[in-house]
Amino acid sequence: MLDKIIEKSRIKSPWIYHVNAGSCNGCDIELIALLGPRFDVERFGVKLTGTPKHADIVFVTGPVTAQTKDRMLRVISQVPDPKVIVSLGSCPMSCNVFKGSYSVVGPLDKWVPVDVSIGGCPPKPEAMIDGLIKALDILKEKRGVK
Amino acid sequence: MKFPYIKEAVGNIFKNPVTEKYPFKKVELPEGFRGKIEFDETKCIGCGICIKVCAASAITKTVETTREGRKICMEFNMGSCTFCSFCSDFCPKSAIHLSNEYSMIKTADENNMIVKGSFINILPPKPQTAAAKAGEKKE
Amino acid sequence: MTSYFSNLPIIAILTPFLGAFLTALLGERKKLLIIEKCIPIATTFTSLTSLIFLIKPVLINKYIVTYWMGNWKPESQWAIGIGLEVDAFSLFIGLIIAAACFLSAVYSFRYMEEDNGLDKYYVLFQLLSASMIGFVLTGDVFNMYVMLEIMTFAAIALTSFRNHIYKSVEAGFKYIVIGSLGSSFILLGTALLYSQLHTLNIAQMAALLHGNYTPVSILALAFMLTGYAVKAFLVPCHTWPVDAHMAAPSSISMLLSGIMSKTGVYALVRILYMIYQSTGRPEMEFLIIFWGAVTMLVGITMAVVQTDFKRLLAFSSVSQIGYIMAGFGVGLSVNKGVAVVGTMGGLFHMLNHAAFKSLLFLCAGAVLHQTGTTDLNKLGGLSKKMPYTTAFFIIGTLSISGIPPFNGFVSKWLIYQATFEAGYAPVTIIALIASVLTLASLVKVIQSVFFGQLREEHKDVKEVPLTMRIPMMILSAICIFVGVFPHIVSKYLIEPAAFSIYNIGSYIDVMFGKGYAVKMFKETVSIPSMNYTLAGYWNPASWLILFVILLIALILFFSFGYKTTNSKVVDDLINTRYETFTGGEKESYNHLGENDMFWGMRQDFGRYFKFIKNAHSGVVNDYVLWVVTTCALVTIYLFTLM
Amino acid sequence: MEVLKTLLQQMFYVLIFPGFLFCFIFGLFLSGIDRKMVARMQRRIGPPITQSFYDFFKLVGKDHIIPRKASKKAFLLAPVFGLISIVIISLFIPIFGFTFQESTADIIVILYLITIPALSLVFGGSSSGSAYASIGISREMVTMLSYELPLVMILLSIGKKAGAAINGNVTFSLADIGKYQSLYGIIISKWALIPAAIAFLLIIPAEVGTVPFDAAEAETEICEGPLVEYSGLYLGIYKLTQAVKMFIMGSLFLALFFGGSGFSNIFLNIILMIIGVIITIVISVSFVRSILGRLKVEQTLKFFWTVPTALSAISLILVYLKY
Repeated sequence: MLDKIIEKSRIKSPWIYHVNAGSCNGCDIELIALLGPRFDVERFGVKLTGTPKHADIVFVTGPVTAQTKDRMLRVISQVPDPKVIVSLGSCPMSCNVFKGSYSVVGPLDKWVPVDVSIGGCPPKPEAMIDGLIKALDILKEKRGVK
Repeated sequence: MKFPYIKEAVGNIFKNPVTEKYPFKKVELPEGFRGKIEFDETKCIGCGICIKVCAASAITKTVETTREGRKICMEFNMGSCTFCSFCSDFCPKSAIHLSNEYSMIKTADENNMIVKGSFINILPPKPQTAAAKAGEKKE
Repeated sequence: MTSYFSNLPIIAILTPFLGAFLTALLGERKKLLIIEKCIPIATTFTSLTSLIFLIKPVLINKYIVTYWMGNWKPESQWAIGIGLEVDAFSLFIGLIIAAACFLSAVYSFRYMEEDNGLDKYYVLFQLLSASMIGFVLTGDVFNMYVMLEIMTFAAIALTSFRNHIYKSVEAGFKYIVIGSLGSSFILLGTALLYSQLHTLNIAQMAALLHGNYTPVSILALAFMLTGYAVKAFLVPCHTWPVDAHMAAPSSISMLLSGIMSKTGVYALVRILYMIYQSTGRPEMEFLIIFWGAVTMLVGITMAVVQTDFKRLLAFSSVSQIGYIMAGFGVGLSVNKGVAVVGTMGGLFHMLNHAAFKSLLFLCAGAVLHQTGTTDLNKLGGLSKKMPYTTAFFIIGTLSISGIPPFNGFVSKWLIYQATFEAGYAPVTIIALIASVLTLASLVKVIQSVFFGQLREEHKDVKEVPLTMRIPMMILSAICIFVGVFPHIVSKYLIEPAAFSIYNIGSYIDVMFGKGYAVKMFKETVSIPSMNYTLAGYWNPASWLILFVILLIALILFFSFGYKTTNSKVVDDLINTRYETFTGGEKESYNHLGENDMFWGMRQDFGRYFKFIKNAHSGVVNDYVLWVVTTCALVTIYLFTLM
Repeated sequence: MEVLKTLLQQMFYVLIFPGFLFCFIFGLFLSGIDRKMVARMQRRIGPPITQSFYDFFKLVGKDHIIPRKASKKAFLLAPVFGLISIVIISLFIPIFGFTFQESTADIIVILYLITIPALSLVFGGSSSGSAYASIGISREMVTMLSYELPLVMILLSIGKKAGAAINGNVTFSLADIGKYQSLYGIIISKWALIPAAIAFLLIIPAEVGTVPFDAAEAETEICEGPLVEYSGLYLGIYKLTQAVKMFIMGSLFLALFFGGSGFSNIFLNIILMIIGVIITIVISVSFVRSILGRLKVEQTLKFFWTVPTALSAISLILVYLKY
């Protein structure tokens, strides 16, 4: 019975941690816009946390630059299981216009298993909400069914 | 010690919230919204201007020569597109149009990031040289 | 009262003196060192047991044990010889002293093993413990002065025992200057009293001095007050103990700050309550409460900004003495109900302060013994290597800041209630703020010494050997026991002691035969009723039961309730999952030094802290100037108001 | 038999009614209402009321990482101590004249038991060994220092006011204060103590640690301060302690200022207390949280040692002059 409650509550209260791997802050502002009155994602129980140790869903933005790569990897490794990694915008997917630059070390998939990627540059808040909902389904499978 | 927003805060309790209940109520987008690319393959002539002009080099063109002509396949990778709509502006045949489709989600199982379109490009027959034409007339 | 237990006090005093003589005889031979170490333990143990045997007659049956040196009985109700007089109050302090000396002897068995010249250490140690017990048990003012001198000089020699360190020699010098200044004030006061009353016996003095205060005796009171203020670390003359405790070996600084301050307070109480019978005088009450409050505030505000472990503890013990003095100040008030609560608070806090302050100093000694330094900036993360010391230190911190299940709570609360009911609300508020500041300063110590990051040079630090851990264990057990069962302690220890403080009549009669006091006082001395309508002890026992029930319930619920799946993931060193979160950066050495803890508060009260810091200039003549000004101020105050 | 009955009753009090279960449910329920009200004041929909339950059970389900640098035992025991002492306070607070833990002086016991959760936060943070946590600790200590002064003055003034009428001297027991209020009308009606009530309302957010005064757990600056290394079950316990603290401060405010004997029936009293606590918390915590930004630590200290201290000093002096 407790397991069922925990499963249900895991989807009802996803806490977000936002990692900026060198992004142009376009996606970051849109992500914060989600928490505003217009797109209020707190109704899904979402909360922005200060440390990776409290997080369930990690939002990564920006093409992974050489400087941020190992820091991002260290931070993502510190997120307790079950965790879902969501990439925002096209930069993490394919380093967008920064392809081939000396300081960009390739899309996020090269370093971290990305569960959900949300397209758009920057993705529309509604697209982010869709991505979030899909991430919640993945979060459910990540721990529950196994 | 000035306390802003006291009146607004108290007033807001009795007003209904402004949140748009997105997943349950669709959002209407402004016209001219640069969303996902729609590629009309009939109009496209495979000139490749869009590839040259795309900053993020998100467009790739693959050509295979088949029996009835050259099959040109244009591929738009929405994952690396910056939605600047240069391609649709420069396209001479206006074959590329950025639609209102904003929700592009790629997960392990479904991936609607790639927009493909291919057409067969039948080359006009080469003008035979005068002799070949003459020969053909003789038969 | 000449049955078997009347010569127990003299045994308690003399055995350590004999032990001191014996260890001096043995000298510094290597193979005799083990014997020299056991002698102090044996002698302090015998004096402790002899005092314990005194508990039944004195504390329970309320006798007052007297012993005339050389059997010189008083001639026609006039004291000639030197009399020992042990009533409940002096036995109460004596027990604390004897127990602490015994624990310190056990502690220094292994603590002093690196030092050489240990026979001198043990001689001085036994002199110190014997003179302290002697000071508390005598009934003769000059004998008190003699014991005081032995105690002071033994303590001075022990402070600068490690004379290869400059700061201990400098602390010894500072102590000798101000200590002897204080003793000379006391001697002056005693001489004036003697010239006035032609007797040195406290009981006789109390009888003769009743009511007729001549200017000479008021001047004597002023000198005695200042002299004993130096001995009891009251504020203007509190500067020498801070350096002395920092420099002395920890087993001695435990005695210095935990116990020697009590002897000063004992003397002050004896003089004010017994000899001068100034209970019920509002101006005397105001002086003592004001002095206590100032000591509280200055002591703790200096402690918060310290960077040395033992110096911080010394300053915080100065502020705790302020609590005790405030308690006894209220004890002098006219309204008897409140006075009793004040005395009880002061007494209880004396017991508690001796317990947790000695515990804290022993932990400091353990840290010093293992790491060699007590500078807060150079220590860190010792809790992994020294778990026991950390646990004991946390118990000490919680009890000193008065957190409920521990012993500090009961006595501090008595003092709050007493000061508030006596009409001194600002003092209650200062007391509470001081206790929160004490907590803040000790949390700072815990953070920079025990938790935080372990330094490389302390990698091989081990836990303290067992003989050092036993005294700490006993002291923390006392802290917890007294905290959880205050009724028992109060009924058997505190109430008899408080009763005997007010019981001047029988104190005198026992020495000079029945009816002497009545003849001198013209009316029987009223003793306030002890069943104070205190705001009632909250019975912590039920609190403890609840605590245990809930703790078990929680542990059961969470351990069986849900098994977290992969807590078995092995923590290999390269796995960054188990590093602390520092924004993704590699874990560089980031130990928050102790001075960054309260920089915010230091900014706010910048002027106050600057003034206080350079007031403690460290120059001996400044301190001497302060002591003399206090004496002047007290004399002026007494003459205007008495 | 008698001992068994009292033991069972004690167990019931501890584990069920004012004890663990009631605090657990009502605390989380209260923090859900608080988040909803803050959202509504910012004109957004806000989370469902049961959001805090979901948060707690999700945290129970997550696995907890114990950092390599942390000293394990203190790290794991600190939150449990905080929760236990905060639940035990709830026994001491009478609900409209009905007291559970019969003890004659519980104001000072409460005053000290309230410091234990803040202390457990400090020990937890310092044992986690992270730099953010140590900065969080020093801020937590300064905040604790700042609100202790006015809190004491308020309790002293109420104790004096109630004590003067009940037993001629100051009283430190909430039961006497309740009796006083049932005889002479609720304390809030005595104009001498209205400044003290306002000062108490200002203290509640600092005690609970919500936005205007939560420099110790600032998510943005020092990543949740002492809680930075906690995850999973132990973070859940800390969040639960914070929620229960909100309930405790609300019911303490009620017991101190709106005491007296409410209705005869105990259940009506409980409902009245629940409504009262909700209103107090909405006014003092949610409302202030939705309009104010976070203060720096020195500003908190400066604020608390000027405005609430002055207010409580006024009421202390007025009570002293027998108003």
